[in-house]
Amino acid sequence: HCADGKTLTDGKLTIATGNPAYYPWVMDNAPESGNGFEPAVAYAVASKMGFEAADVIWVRSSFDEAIQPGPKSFDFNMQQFSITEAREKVVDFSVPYYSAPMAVMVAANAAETEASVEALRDLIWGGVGTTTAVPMLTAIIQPNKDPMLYADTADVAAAMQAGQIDAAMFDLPTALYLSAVVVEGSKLLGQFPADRTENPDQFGMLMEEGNPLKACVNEAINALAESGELAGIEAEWLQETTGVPLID
Amino acid sequence: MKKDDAAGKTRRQIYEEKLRRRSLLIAGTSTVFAFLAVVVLVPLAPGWEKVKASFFNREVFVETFPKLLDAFLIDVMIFVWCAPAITALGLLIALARDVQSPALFPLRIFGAFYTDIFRGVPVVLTVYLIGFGIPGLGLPRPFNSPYIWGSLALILTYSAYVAEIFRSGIEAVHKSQRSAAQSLGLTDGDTMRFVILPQAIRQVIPSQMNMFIALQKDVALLSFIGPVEIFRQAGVFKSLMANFTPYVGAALIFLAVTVPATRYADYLLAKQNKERS
Amino acid sequence: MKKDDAAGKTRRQIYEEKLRRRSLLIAGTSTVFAFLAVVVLVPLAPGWEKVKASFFNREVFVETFPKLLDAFLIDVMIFVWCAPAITALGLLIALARDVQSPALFPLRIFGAFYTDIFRGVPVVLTVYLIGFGIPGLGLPRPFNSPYIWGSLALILTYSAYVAEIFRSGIEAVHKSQRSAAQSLGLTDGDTMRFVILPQAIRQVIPSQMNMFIALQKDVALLSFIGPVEIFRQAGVFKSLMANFTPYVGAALIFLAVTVPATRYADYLLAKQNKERS
Amino acid sequence: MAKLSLRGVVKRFGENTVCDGIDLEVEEGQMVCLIGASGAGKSTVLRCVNLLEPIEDGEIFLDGVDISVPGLNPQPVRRRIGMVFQSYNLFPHMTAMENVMLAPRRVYGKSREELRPEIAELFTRFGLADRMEHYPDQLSGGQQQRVAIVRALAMKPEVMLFDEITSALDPQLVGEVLDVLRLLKESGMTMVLATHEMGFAREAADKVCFLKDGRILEEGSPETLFGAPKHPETKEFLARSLK
Amino acid sequence: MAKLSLRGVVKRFGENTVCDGIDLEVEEGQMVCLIGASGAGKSTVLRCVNLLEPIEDGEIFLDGVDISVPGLNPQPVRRRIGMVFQSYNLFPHMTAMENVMLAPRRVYGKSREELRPEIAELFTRFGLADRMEHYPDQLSGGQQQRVAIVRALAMKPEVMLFDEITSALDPQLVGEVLDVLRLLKESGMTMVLATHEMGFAREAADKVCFLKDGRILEEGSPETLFGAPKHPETKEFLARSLK
Ligand SMILES: Nc1ncnc2c1ncn2[C@@H]1O[C@H](COP(=O)(O)OP(=O)(O)OP(=O)(O)O)[C@@H](O)[C@H]1O
Ligand SMILES: Nc1ncnc2c1ncn2[C@@H]1O[C@H](COP(=O)(O)OP(=O)(O)OP(=O)(O)O)[C@@H](O)[C@H]1O
Ligand SMILES: [Mg+2]
Ligand SMILES: [Mg+2]
Repeated sequence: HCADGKTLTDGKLTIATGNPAYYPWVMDNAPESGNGFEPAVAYAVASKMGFEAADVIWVRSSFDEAIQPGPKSFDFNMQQFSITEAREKVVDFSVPYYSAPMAVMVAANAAETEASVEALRDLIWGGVGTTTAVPMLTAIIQPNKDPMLYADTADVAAAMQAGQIDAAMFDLPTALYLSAVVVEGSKLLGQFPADRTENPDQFGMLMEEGNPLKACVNEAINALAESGELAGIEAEWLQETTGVPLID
Repeated sequence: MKKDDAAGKTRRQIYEEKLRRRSLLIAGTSTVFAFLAVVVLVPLAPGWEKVKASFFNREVFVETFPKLLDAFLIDVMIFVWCAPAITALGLLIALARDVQSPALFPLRIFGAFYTDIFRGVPVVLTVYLIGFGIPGLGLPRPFNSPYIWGSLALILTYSAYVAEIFRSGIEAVHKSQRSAAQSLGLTDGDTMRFVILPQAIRQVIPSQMNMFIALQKDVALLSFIGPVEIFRQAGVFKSLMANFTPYVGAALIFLAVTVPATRYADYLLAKQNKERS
Repeated sequence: MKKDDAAGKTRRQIYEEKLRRRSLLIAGTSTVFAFLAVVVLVPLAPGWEKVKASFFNREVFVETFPKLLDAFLIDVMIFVWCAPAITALGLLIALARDVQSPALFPLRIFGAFYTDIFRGVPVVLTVYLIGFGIPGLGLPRPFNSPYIWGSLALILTYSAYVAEIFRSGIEAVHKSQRSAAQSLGLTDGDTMRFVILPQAIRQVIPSQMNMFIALQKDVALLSFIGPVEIFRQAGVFKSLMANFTPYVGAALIFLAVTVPATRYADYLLAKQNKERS
Repeated sequence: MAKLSLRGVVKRFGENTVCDGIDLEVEEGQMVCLIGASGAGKSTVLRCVNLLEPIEDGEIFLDGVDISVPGLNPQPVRRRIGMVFQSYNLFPHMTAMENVMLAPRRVYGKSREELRPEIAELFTRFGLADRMEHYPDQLSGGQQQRVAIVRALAMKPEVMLFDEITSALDPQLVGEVLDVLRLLKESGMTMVLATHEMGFAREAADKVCFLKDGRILEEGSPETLFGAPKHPETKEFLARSLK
Repeated sequence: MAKLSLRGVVKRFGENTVCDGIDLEVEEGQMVCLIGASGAGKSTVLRCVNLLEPIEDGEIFLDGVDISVPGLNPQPVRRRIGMVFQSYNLFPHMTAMENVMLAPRRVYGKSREELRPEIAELFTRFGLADRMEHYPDQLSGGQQQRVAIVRALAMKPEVMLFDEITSALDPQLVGEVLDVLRLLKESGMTMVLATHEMGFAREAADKVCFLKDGRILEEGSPETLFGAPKHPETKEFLARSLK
């Protein structure tokens, strides 16, 4: 097999996810169950690479641990890492396994805002500081007031609940989850078409720079994409993402 | 006049008892009122229900608390091995900065440099640089543990603070004490050890307590480089449940440790002061 | 013997010059050697290239540094309005804890409670609870700003530490000073203000410097509730570029502020001490 | 009516009874000297009179008013009673001049300018003219004690308590200071001294009290007490005292 | 050869020349008294001899060996020279007994048990038998100074420097302490005292030096110096000194 001798532990595939791993990407913070979009993709890729489900080992890692120099404790890391040029200089990414549109979520008090960039400019914006939502925000919306940036989605939600921000930008699945479950009275105003920026936000599996496994992983993902399996997994776990209006 | 033997109490004793009663009464009523004000008024705020649900959520608390306690053991462990190292290193640096002999001048310079750098750089950065940087140089598995290098980062940073406090204590001891010890023929080392340091240390205990309580809380920063201690655990639960109650749980655990620790240190200090006056 | 008028130097001056020269030499060579050791040895480590690329990356540094400087202004702003409030509140709490009159006993209790709670709870939690919790109660827009409530959280926490340091300074002033002031008919307030506090404050300056340097760095915690100050900005760059160099830039900015601040405080203290001895 | 009078004053430190029922009358303008061995309780008596120590039992009257009532505001009383300490207790962060000016400024609300000439004169009288702007640590022991005396005198008190104020002075200055005490007495000041200067006590005091273990064993005019002590302990103490 | 000799000793504090060329010879077993007004520099001379202050110029010889060589290790010298301070300088965190035992234990390596009987005896001789386990703050001024004397004597030094050690003592104890000094002298101890006890200086000293502004203006046997002072300043000082 193409993975022989290239994994951290022979015969095993070590996959890292976040701590915690977020809904709707991973269900119940339990990737071992295979429930959720990312575990489903992971197990599909693993089986394409010739690993039994029992041979997949899950570990946890923070963003910082994922990008630290030196040896890594995983073969690849899946936690909605956007592929960017800058990041690619330090670590390796697989080919994308998901293209995420960006969505705008607004608080109850801004629910009636017109879905146009001009109207959105006047709102107070928030976002998660470690995501590519930040450059998108500054590139597309160019808000009048400096946006507030937070450590994770829970903090953004809390700030919205406290009335400190009017709007926030997330990838669409996360935004759907937050507006439906977490932030009372909030609303999904719309999504940006994926081609709105030059580099559409695409999630890749993160690997140590020069990881020999890369080709093997890419091969597996490409195969899944061609066979339509990937689209099937997406439809199973992220089906609600269709039907959200576009913003222009 | 003389003691009133029937009542068995002097005028002063009667007065002091009255005062004590009155102040207890004031303390009691004012506490009750303040408490009532908070308990009655806060829930009237329009957002109270939401705040309660996201900060003081019973279910979340019950579910997460035992796991937070587990995670706290890691904090305790790290604290237990860092604290003595910090004290020792801090003391050494303080002594280096106090060296009298001009021949050992470089030591003073080194001490000043050390405290400047490690107090100046935020702990988080030291943790990143040492915790990721040094293992990144290519150390093999057991020696690149984030526990080792993260702890080292804490030790380096905190010993700089602790050294500064020791030094202020040393300088607060009056020069005449050094004269007296030296005139007895004690060496500089003995003078420091038996005369200056005991007085200096006694004086800085409250500040050092502050430092160690701060350390206990900064142990949480090690979570940046991997170890899942109580703070990271609370953060994980917060992210997962989009609820801040786990932080309240963590705060309670911290309070349960730090408050008795401070109280005890204060008590020791008061006892010492009383003994000597 | 008498002064050697030809050379114009006494035996002691000659000896001290010799010592100075020798110690400068030792300091110089040891510094050079230590420096060389680091510069030569570290790059020999197998992982050095990677560590260098991710911690000391020239391009990243040049690109991010100016923006970090911008973000630092927010830290400075927050510090500038928090520091006076912390000092004032800390002093008030310290005075409350030192109240002598038994009638004001409740104040002492309150002071003790206050320091216990706010020193015991980690700053981050106070920031979360007050920064999200209070605005969440339903305050309208200008009054629910994370700047206001986040600063309040810092002020509450740090004033507890500062109070504790003031108190240790007050207790270190010998009782006889209070006696002397009281015997002159000064009120308790004047005694505190003119006799005890000036001595206490002088003594605790190094510890307070420690606290304010720590505060300058903990301002970063406000980033948890939104404000994009230098730390969050560095974090954003870190994520974007998958590179830790922005943190090194942030550390340099901190060092550039904190080191001169500490040096200046030390200098003031030394000057004071010299004046009075 | 006596200016100052103590009745059955008891003071304890823990188990240790340091004043064990002190009765003492000081008439207006009188100079009373307390003598006795080290540890007899002389300093403690003075501290109690100045309300620096609450007393366990007994009463202290100033102009017939009980000033030892528990809960009484002590400041107005202390303003009327000056005290100089055995161990100077100067404020180390103030110059000599600031040490002296503090209390008149704060208590009587006088300005620095108003006070300076009269205080400078006091300093000159005590040979400290060129030490006014020095800090206590820059002064020798004798200089420090003289500043402390000036500080107390600047408050113009009605009663002065002196606790072995000449202990750290050289003989030349002892003479000078004792001269000042004589002048003060002539001007009608009421004074209580704890002193070891037997010669001075004998010559200038109106009354001498011999303390032992917290009690006044014997009191009387200096002639009787020094000339014909009744109590055997007084005899022994005086015999063993030099000069 | 003189036990202790000072040649042209100069000591400055900043601009202020406190010792301005002191020449002094102290023979083995002699008792030399330094007298002079407050601020004359008596304490400073003693501190220089004990190497607590580096001197600007001049030399100090102990048994003919120059002990003021810059860079010399001062500890062995200080062990041979005991000193008692004007302001006691007891260690506040140690009991009286611990204060006294510290130096013999550390310097001579003796054990507590070894030392206790002889030190207890010293305490008893100074009337401190029941104060051995007290902390300095719990002792009166006189008690503190006596502990300080015991502390210095416990080191069995060859030369003793006393800096106004009787300042804080009551007359009874002054006599007792001066008796001890006499005994010490009989046992052959070399001593230098800064003192205000003119009576004692006259009676017991072998040589008296009158200091003014950092110079020895006049020195000689007590008979000549007190009886027929040559220098007008000495005359004036003695005239103004009491007793
Ligand atoms: N704060 C205190 N706590 C406990 N004991 C004390 C305190 N102050 C004084 N004493 C004790 O009380 C006794 C009397 O002390 P006091 O200072 O009044 O004596 P004194 O007559 O002034 O002696 P001296 O001439 O040495 O100054 C002493 O035995 C002393 O140890
Ligand atoms: N560390 C110092 N710095 C500056 N000046 C000092 C210092 N120590 C002493 N002096 C000054 O030196 C002079 C001599 O002081 P010294 O203590 O030797 O006098 P003294 O003769 O012992 O006086 P006294 O009888 O009052 O103790 C004084 O004017 C004093 O102000
Ligand atoms: Mg006394
Ligand atoms: Mg002196």
